[in-house]
Amino acid sequence: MIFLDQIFVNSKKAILNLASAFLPTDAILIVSALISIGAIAAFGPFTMMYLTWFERKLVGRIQNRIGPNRVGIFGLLQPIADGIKMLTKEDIVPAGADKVVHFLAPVVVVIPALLVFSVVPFGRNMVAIDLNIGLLFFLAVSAMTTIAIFMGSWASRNKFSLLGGMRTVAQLVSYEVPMVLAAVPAILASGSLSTVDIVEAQGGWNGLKWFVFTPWGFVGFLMFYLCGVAECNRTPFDIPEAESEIVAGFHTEYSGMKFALWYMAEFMSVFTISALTATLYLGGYQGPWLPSWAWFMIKTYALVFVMMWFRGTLPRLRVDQMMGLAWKFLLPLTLINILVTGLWYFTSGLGLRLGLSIGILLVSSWVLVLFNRPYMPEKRVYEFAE
Amino acid sequence: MLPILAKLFIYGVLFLSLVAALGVVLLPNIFHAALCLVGTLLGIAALYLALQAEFIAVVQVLLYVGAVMTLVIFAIMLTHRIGDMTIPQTNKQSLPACLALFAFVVLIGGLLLKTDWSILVGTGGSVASVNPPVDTFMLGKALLGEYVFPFEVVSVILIAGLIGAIVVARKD
Amino acid sequence: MLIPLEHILIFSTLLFAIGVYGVLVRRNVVGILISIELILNSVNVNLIAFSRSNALDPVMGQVFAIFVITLAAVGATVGLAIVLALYRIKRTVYTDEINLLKW
Amino acid sequence: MFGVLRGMGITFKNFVASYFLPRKPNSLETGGMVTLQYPEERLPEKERFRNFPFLIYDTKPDDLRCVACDICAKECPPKCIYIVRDNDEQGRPLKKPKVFDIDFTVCMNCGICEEACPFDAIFMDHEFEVGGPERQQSLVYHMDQLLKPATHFAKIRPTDHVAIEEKRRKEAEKKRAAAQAQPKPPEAKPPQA
Repeated sequence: MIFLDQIFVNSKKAILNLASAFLPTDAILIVSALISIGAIAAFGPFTMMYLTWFERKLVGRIQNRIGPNRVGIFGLLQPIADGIKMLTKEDIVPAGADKVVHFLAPVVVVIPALLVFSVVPFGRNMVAIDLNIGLLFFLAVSAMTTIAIFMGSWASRNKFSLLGGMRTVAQLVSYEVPMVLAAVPAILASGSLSTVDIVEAQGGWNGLKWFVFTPWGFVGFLMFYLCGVAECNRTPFDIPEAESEIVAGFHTEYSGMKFALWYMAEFMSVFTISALTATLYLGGYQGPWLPSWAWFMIKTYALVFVMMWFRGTLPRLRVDQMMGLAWKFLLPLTLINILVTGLWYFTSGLGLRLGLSIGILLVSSWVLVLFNRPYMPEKRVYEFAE
Repeated sequence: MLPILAKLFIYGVLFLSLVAALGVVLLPNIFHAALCLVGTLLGIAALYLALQAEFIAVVQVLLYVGAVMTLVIFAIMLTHRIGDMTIPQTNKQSLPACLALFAFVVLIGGLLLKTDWSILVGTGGSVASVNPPVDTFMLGKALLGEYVFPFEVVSVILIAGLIGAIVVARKD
Repeated sequence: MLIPLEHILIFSTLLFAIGVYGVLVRRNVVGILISIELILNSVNVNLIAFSRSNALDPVMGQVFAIFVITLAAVGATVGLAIVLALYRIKRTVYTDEINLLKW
Repeated sequence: MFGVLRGMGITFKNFVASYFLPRKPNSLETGGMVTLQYPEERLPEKERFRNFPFLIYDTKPDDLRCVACDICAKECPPKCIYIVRDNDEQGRPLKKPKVFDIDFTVCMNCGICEEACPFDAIFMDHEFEVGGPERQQSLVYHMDQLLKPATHFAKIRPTDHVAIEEKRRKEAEKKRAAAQAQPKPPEAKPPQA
């Protein structure tokens, strides 16, 4: 099992030994970095392509239709067909747009999506860079997508994309705060910001001591995942690119390869958000029997499945509901969750711990739900109509 | 061979940041100026990474690029009128400002290059010896240990600023 | 320290000079606020450079840098709130058109 | 909150069940997989489905029912029918069109020509896969392309075919009866002219 577990790491070491025969030692460092970068640069777009296929098949099956199955055996070549279509489509730039920013926006949106891969621990010692501020790096880099999306919407000089841009900034900023706070319990429990340490901290009970099995971990997992869904503008929160209301939101004026870049950024952030949620709360690559990277892939793709399952089921939130949920429900609940994590670590005895934390969490979420009663105008009384 | 590459990279980043800073000041289109500022901030964050101050680099990207620049862009969007392109963006006092600042830079630059920084530390060597890099653990302990009072005062200022901004910008 | 201290200090002086030039020359209030951000950043560069070159207690340098960042954020928030209120009343953002103390 | 979970449960059941549902081609009733592999599997067209018109002839392409009365050309809203009456050797007009063109790029399949035609000569076809390399020339159908046998009509529209044959047979008998009833009056008039 160890052999299978470390298969990628050993293969990289083998390549390095091979290269060290004729390269000076400095060059070895560069070669090893290049191998990791190459792996990520290949894995990123590849997983994006097959996530689009996976999503179309899944949402199709939910709606009693089969989904793409004509290109290739089970429609497996459909992403390649989409890619070619995107490449050959004419790239229209609106006359009023300011060219530089219009061209720059898709590039700037893909950079953070790819940067985040460097921090994700794919398997035991299979992380590109083990930054000791890994998680913070992820949050900082995903904050840059707000600027990129806004550049795209402002530069295309189009009412709909400007509307989309305004909604995106409102949504991303207001969901970033609860996201950071939802990640804090995992940091408290593992005592370090580095993603690898967080996963190692969930290693007990031969790989099953995940944070999600503790009450605060479960709440933190739900919060982080919900904010993650909002961060990449996915279904219950896809107000910025709502096809029915504002044509296509911020990427209305993009076609051809630029639109493909927007699409790639969105799907890569779907993957990285699920990967991070799995790392933080579902014990990243920790698991009893299978090799570490297999566990990581199973958990991540399970979370991606749930995100796409949302897309097949849930209707879109109104803007005020979306903002209300972020500020009036998620934020207070994550703060209380941090309090409960602290309590969890400073009280001894399982019964007291469980009772206390579950009690606080249930009461607080019930009170918050009470406070957030949606405003229902009272029914109008028609004196003369009856 | 690696340190030379790293030096080249850092000097390149510094030069690009200066060019972006000039862009912030000189570009007529205010939105492009804001984007150049984002470029400068990222360049400075790269400089912090070179100085092994990772936490500050990440906080800078998270706070400045994530929050402050979003705010600035919102303000630009709400106050931008299409007619703004034609109005000259700089007032008449650019020449005196240039001269004064040039004198300032020459003065301070000369001062910087002349002083021998090793005096500060009292040890020999041309370059001041180096402190160990500060990792987030030490920073956290300091923020809540030795500097807990300024930490609380800053949070009070933040709340005051928040409420002040809401009251000022509210449309009553 | 990959690069000598002087070069970083010169870089921050230049940044400071550009920021001050921006404040003096720009007519658009948001432009002035952006230049102030530039000045604050140059101060931060100095702080971090000195905190690394043991002229300063390393932790103090970084703690001050954090405080500078947060206060710059507060400054920007309140400044932009004033700009919005100003724009709503006077419909203009240009400093030389705002020359009455009371209107 | 629990409404969301119930909704998710339904879609998940739907997703899992979709692998066990029978694949019925025309599965318009609920439950079956609705996907139809178009070129291979096709939904049978409804009888009254109408697409581009066609001219009908009984036995040979020459004795077509159309008498070039030009009513359908006048009635056609987008004016996409063009008829030229045929003349015999002495130049007298014949009851047959020499040229009968329909421009398929203009025709909007409304079926008004079919209703307007008093001689049941033009009907709407079921054949919709019509294409051409150029924009106009190949899509202006001439008479020879439009002519189709009555058997084709019977195949695609059985009930209409029976009704029309019934009507035509009754008319033929009425005309034959009228012809036998008063063969004399026409000879009486010519001597005075």
